[in-house]
Amino acid sequence: MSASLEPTQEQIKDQKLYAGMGMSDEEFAMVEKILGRLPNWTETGLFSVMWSEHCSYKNSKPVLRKFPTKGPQVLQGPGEGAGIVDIGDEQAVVFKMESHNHPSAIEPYQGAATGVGGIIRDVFSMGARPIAMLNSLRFGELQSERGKYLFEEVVAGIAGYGNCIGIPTVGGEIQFDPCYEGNPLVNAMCVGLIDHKDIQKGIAAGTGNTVMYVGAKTGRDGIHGATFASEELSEASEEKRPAVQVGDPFMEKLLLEACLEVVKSDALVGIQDMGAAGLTSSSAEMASKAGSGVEMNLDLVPQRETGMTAYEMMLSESQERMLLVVKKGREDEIKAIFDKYGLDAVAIGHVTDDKMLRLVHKGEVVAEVPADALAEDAPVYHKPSKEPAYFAEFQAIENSEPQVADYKETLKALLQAPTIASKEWVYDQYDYQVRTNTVVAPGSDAAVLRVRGTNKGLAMTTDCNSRYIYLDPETGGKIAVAEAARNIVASGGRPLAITDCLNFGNPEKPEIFWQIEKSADGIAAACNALNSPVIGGNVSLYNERSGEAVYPTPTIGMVGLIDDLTQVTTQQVKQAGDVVYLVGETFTEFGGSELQKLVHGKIFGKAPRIDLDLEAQRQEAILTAIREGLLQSAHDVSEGGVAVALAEKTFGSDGLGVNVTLEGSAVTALFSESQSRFVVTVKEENTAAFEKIIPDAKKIGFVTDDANLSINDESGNLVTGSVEEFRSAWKGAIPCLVKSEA
Amino acid sequence: MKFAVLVFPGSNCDIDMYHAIKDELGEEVEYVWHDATDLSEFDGILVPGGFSYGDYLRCGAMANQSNVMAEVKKAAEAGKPVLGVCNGFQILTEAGLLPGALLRNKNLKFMCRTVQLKVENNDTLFTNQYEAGQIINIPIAHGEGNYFCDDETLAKLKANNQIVFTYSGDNPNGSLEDIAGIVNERGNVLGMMPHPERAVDALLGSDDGLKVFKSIVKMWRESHVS
Amino acid sequence: MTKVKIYVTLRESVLDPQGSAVQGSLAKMGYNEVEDVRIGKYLEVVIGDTDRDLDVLVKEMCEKLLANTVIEDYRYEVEEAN
Amino acid sequence: MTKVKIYVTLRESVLDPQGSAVQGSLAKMGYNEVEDVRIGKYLEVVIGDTDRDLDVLVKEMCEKLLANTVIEDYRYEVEEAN
Ligand SMILES: Nc1ncnc2c1ncn2[C@@H]1O[C@H](COP(=O)(O)OP(=O)(O)O)[C@@H](O)[C@H]1O
Ligand SMILES: [Mg+2]
Repeated sequence: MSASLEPTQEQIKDQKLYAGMGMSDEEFAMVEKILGRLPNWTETGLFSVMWSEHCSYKNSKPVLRKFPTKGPQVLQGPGEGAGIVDIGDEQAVVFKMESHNHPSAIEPYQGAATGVGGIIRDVFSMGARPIAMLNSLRFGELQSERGKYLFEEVVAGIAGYGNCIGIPTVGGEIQFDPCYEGNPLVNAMCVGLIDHKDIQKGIAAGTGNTVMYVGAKTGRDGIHGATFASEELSEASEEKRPAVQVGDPFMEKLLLEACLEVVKSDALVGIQDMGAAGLTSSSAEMASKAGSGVEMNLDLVPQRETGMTAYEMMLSESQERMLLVVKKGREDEIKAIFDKYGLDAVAIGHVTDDKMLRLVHKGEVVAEVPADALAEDAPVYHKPSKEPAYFAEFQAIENSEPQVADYKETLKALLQAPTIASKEWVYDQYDYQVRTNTVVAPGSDAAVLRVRGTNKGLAMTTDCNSRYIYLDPETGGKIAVAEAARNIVASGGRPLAITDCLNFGNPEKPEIFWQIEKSADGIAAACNALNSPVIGGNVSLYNERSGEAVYPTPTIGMVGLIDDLTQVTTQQVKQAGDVVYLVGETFTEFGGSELQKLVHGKIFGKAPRIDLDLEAQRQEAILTAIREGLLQSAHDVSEGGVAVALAEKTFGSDGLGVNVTLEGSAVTALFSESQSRFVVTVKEENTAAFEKIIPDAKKIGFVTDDANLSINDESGNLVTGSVEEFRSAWKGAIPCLVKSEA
Repeated sequence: MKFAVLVFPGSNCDIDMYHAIKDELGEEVEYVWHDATDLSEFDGILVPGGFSYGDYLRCGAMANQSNVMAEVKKAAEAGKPVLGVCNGFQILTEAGLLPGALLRNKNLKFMCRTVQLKVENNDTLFTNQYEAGQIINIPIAHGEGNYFCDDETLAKLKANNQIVFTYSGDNPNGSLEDIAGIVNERGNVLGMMPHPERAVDALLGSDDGLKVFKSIVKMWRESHVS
Repeated sequence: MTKVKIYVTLRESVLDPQGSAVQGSLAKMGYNEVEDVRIGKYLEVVIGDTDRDLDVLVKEMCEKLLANTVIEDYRYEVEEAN
Repeated sequence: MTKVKIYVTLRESVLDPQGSAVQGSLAKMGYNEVEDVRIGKYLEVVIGDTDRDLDVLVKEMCEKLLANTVIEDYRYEVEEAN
């Protein structure tokens, strides 16, 4: 639509045209009051995207306030492109996770690819060199053609973008459940490394300084993407979806290298990526953070298509673009750097002192609104919250053991459950080694990267068992953080901090809002107990298809520090004769477990209990044992219980097996998903020292050289088979489901 | 010995190559941007992996149009060692410095894993530190590593012992005759899909690739004792 | 036996990173007269004896597999083969 | 302004894994009458005012960049644009 055909201010109000942009009557009235007049079409667009849930967190802010965000290690908490944590030697790690759920539901390859591209920009906009990618994915159970297509294409899109840009994808997690069939979740996490002195901020400071646009040209793609992300999916939403954005990883690689050169220049004042709400959010936020204003001449914006209106340019979410503020008079230095990479770098405006975002197009002022109003003054809603009926019902159900006829076949079936099965089919497509720092590749608890030039390592993981969270959001929230930390600790790292991606259904439904609140309470409690503040994250609400919400899925991304690379520990058993220990108590806990799902086809009851003090104590003890060089291998016990953990420990260890004897009722001993447990192996000569650190660790058996998995109880054998038999079941499950060779 | 690591827009294993030479081999090395017009100061040319020009159109096609490629051809003619790995191999075939072409993997997927290679010819500038027939572990990471050439070319490759590495056991990408790496007729240009520069440190899983670089240095030393 | 030629192209408002990169390379090679490059797919499909209506068949295959209609358009030409 | 349509196809002797895979998928979807699929590229190149001979120009671009004649053939059609 050309500008002259745009509705008038009166039409926008009288015909409530703002509603089509996702704005409520009250919100429109607020805008009118802020401006002291009616907004025009472009201005209405600016407010509607900036006040969308995706950009303003208007529904989730009260919940996010629950999270601890401070700690001596935190250099930058939530609020910038990504959070930053100190790792000593004047170095820091920068990381963040973000969702791209709705775009991926529409166009899985490009949706996932642009999700990866977006989170990478968040990290390098801080001045950091991205060093690793992780992801957290949710799909239906790979039964339908559409479900398989979404899974295959999302993985291909993540691989396509990450491999091309040359950042290793080193880990992640995937769960499969029918609730994600129509609304898959695609969360991508990027981890970067930075020297303290290079830390950048997204600020538009210094009146008269120049605003520069760099990177790809602006097209009509993704207009109103942020608004689209803030609504439920339905057949109708497919109609009004924005033009799909196509990722250009090659362009972003150039942009990344150029920006990392630019941040070394003292001509740079501020830098921010154009993510959701593109030019609007970057300019308004940079001005608002600096307490300044910005004026831009849209005629100067590099454009891919002809005849774009101010509205279209401001709301476009074309990818691979950044906004810079540069000291006046030094634009050419900056331009020269981008020139080297063949990129556009154009001065499109300047910083003002009047705190306004002012847009000029074809010689006319087409929008003039307070930057703070866009970036800061969105209304905050305290949504009503109500405990759903199912919760009390589930809490009333006593824990009991599912019926199991054949332990061995059950173990095999669990190993074939897609959520537990080997994800090699997935990570085989990711270049997890590029830049040659990957010490522990996908396939162990956490991935580990060395910090080149030091003896330090970084352990990283993503985790979230949404079934527990559905059954009991507060307990489940605690478990999600604790599990992430267990994976870090089992790898030899000390948790530093977390990022999160809060994926939920429609917050306007009180039962959903209750899930959000309760799981945030759980996450906050675990962060406090485990000294891992939240340094950033993302909220993705309205994950519903035709009124059915996904399970509450607040995924956790955690990074830990390994002081000395000799302490890196992996889950696989190492040597015959080593003693196998089980650390932690096992209870009859099957609510939300893989076994319950397998046997009953559904989940119900209570989530496993978790005692955060005990959890913290135990993680500290495991870490101490690792640091003293006592553990040959360590693996946390998660989905599928001890039997699955033991089997996983034998996979990938040439010719080794384990022979153990467990206590208590067989089904519980094998498959319960009680929390705060680890299975570790210790050299015979170190057992005394180990038992001093963890006196209540139970010696359950030995690593053998017969390549068999043998699990017994007092009364006899429960499971015996060759490691290969279990391994092939575990490894073949996903290739078999997608019916494509690995 | 002084190495050049070429950097094209979109190269991303340049840093791996650089550190393999500098940290593990202990030789001199510099990055050289694709616009460079003189490589005469370098004794060896390394064309690294990655996604030059995004792998758009055809892997290596646009990189082959860079200024520096004319210099690479000169270096090859002068008998200097030229090593192309992964995307580097693709670029060298596009440049006509090596015969054949690299098609998409037979399963159409990008693949990242460690594979076993057999050293078919250990009498080259690049492999003299290996045993004949030695099996080594080297990572691959590519989507287009399926080596193809016509029958006539293949016969020549065989007759001249130009097939240097083959996949041992599983052939991951469907390449002709399990070919993983070949040299030119003169023997001073090697192209290979697997990444020796990723296998130079046992901490990251394997150091079997280091000997490729050691071989180059040994030959250079021997021909430069004066 | 019939040969069908199918052209799959990116929709107009969809970014074509490949095309732009190729145009950039051509310009560097001195072909400055090249103003735009768009890259799509060209498929040759040979169809044997069939009871189905050819147009229905080809359209179905395009919509279901050969083109991604979220971002791509397609068209085709039928050519009688030997 | 002239629009040139360029078709780049794999030589007949070169195997086309992508084409085979697509044919396999079509067969699985029930399109058993499809006997062969070959996948190539289709480029639309817009050329502005130029002194050079169009055919020479296009051939040069194809030989140098757009096609790899070791494995690919190309052909093109010139279409006058507005
Ligand atoms: N989407 C993915 N991308 C990369 N690696 C993955 C992905 N999903 C799982 N993995 C890897 O597979 C291994 C097992 O994953 P998971 O079962 O989630 O481990 P855990 O239960 O210890 O968290 C891990 O090394 C993990 O990083
Ligand atoms: Mg684990």
